[in-house]
Amino acid sequence: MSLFNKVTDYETVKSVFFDGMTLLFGGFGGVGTPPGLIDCLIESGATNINLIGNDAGFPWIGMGKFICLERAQSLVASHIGSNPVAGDLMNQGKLKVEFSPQGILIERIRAGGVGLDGFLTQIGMGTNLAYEKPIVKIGDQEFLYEAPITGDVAIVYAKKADTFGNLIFDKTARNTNPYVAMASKVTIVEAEEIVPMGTLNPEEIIVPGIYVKHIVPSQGYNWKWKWEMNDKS
Amino acid sequence: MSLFNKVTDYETVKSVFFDGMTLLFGGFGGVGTPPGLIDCLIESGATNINLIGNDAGFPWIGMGKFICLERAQSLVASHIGSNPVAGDLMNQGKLKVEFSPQGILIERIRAGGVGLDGFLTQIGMGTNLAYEKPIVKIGDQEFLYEAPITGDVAIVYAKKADTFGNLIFDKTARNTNPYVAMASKVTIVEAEEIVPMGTLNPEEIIVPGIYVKHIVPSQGYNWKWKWEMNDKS
Amino acid sequence: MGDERQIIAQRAAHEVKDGMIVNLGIGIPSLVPDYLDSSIRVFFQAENGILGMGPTPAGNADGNLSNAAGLPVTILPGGSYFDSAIAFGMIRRGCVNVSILGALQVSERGDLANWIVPGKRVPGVGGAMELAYGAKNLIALMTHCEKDGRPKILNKCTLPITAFHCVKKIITEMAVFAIHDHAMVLEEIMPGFSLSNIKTHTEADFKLSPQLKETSP
Amino acid sequence: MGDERQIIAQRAAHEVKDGMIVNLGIGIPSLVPDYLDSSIRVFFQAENGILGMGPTPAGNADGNLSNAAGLPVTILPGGSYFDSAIAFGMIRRGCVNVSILGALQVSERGDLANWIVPGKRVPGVGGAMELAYGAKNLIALMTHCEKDGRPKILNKCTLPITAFHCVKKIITEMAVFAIHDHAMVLEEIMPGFSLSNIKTHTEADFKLSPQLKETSP
Repeated sequence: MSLFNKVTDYETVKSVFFDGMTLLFGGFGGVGTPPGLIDCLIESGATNINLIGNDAGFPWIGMGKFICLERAQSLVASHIGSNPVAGDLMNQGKLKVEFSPQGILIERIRAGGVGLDGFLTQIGMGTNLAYEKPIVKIGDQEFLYEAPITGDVAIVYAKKADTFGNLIFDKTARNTNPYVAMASKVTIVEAEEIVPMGTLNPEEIIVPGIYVKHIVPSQGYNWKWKWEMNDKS
Repeated sequence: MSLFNKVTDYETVKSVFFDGMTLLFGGFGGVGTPPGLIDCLIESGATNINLIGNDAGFPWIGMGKFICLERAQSLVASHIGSNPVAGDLMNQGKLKVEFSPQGILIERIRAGGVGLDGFLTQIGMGTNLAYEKPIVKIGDQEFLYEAPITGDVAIVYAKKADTFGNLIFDKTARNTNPYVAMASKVTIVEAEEIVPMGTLNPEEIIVPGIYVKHIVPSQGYNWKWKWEMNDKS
Repeated sequence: MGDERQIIAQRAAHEVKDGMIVNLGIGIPSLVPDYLDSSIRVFFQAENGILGMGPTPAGNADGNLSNAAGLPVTILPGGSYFDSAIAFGMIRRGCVNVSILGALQVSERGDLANWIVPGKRVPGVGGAMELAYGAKNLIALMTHCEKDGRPKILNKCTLPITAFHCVKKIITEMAVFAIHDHAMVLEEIMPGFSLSNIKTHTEADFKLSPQLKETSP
Repeated sequence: MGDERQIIAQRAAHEVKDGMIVNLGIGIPSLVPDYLDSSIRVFFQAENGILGMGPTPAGNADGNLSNAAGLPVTILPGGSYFDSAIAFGMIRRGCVNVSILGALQVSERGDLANWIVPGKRVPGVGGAMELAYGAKNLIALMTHCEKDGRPKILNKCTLPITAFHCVKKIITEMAVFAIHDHAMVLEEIMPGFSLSNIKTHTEADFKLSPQLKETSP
């Protein structure tokens, strides 16, 4: 493993996951969540995971597949409506869920990713989602303090990676991935295509490789989207 | 002027500038500062301007040209070392200068641009650059509060704009421009090239046109870079 | 029921004007584009990171091109992709001209409840708090009453609040209300209903607009 | 004087190891790449928004491709452009392995002063505070004394502080000091100088490294 070649295999990546880790995952409703790395996480056997990501996916899509195995102990997300299993686990006390406003959650991850110590906002003030968040008074105005989020491990889905880990994304599968990639000690990327350094146009790179530790090739996604199953649902 | 065609001329843009306005400007050492809009600002006659940008340029480059005219009343910047005139005006009490750590300044502009109410950091704590910034205690730790920055008007330099105002930049001339473009009531873009909507690849757009009010075509820069004048300096 | 939703969406479409940036929530709001006049050119924005969404693709949908609900969309010329942080930056900053959201309850002061029914449904808040905070004009769409007849337009919401004082307009199958300065005004009576119907099924206090267009049943 | 700067830069080049991400300040640090062994492959990062900077172009420099000092550079295969906020994100987050900065003064506890000489020079702080905060390894380069002979390595800085407890190593034309746990250790005596020379010209208290390599004059 050198600075300039981070390509590895799923077997190697499996050993990166550990019991009790905080895992950040990219994606929005399963779109942009790395399917191969979800399977790899499942196969790793790691348990008591603290998950942080936009949502709970669907029971068969994205992080939803893992959540259904009851090996996550907590989840910070903006919604879990598309995964009824997550709601059931929450109501049974098997999964601790913290809801965050969606745009605040991705800013908290970004704050962690860019090394800031959190930010102030009035969004969510006075609501149930203020939880125990500190209230900060600046001049005459009060704000909620939102703490930065960082993870032990992050999993990210990219369209292309070069061997240094420079990333570009595909359409709306970009979503939370760029900041998830920046905010963890170890970032693992599943890329649809892996190309030599110098192949990507430096103007188009969305995430510089500096943030990436491991790159694995994607074997495509192994789920059907909800809209593809409309006949049955 | 419609949502989908914001192209105009310098004469129209001139009337956007006004006495006492807060003006954000893109660029880093003059690179990426819009040369035509600087001249337009100069010709507008607007005075008592509050400037916010990375630096004071050089006396003949970037915002430096305007600063030398003594029509700015204040400047927030990370350094003014390349423009001795700015230092002289500061020492004579003719220009109020607030120094900000460079990365903190661009984050403050971003915070304004994305509608957050400021952020916390330990950078600068205990130094002269903490000024009167509020100290916020979260748990046992103390942080400086950095307020968001917004402007009345922003001037930005882009490589290409489509008529909606979607922007792409050129190499390191991108620098502070994307966030400067987001953080003002009225954002004016000087573009090297203006193209029809649908011409730019939606993956490569750095600033979506939603932030842009006016677009003018660039006539190129009218200064020599310092390194081009090395014989004389 | 399906009909009520279509009626609400059709009325909501009149709020969308040429040249606007529009964000649509899931549920009834997602039906609004079907009723837009073809002469109107707007840009739809979504929280996952797209501006300039086009209609649902006719076939061969792309799993990586979707709206915030995860449903396949297309992109118009001049549209762009960006990350979710920038998407919400636009929303908080007030770049969205009109945001049309589904609601569970709205209070007479414009408080919005639309994210959770404790003990029953735990969908989560998604981006509703930011939309409520940032949109220049927030329109709430909902059926006028619960299935059991209980009103949803209340003096005070009984469900957990998404955001306070944010709703500017409520559109139901029975009526259109505007909320100005924390006070509710009945602006329109929808076809087939009467003022007395509306009074019966609305808990919130409201005034009548001087321009009230009462449509006979 | 020019010679001293080259000697300092040459010694500093030994701190740059294969595979590192490196940020260089203006002044003496900008001379370091000239002394890197050709077998070493590193990526230089700059605050304006570039990773993977290559050497100064031979001719036809591009006004829009420069380092943080505004001087023309090139880009290596695998390099990338980004905005300044992301550039500083990398810096604060500790992605830069070594940051080599010029200094005006350094204290024995590792406090750095490098941004202003009040009443004389008002350059401003630039990105030095963030680099001092975020870099895993911060190396300060400077001539050992002022032109008038006053020491720059002090018990306590007299100039305004850039950041406290941040410098890990000081390299001058006379000596190399390491700073661990707020204490300064003399690690190397540079060719042509003696321990007694160094003691005379250094105000700060320091210990001698057990591995001290004393180079005879």
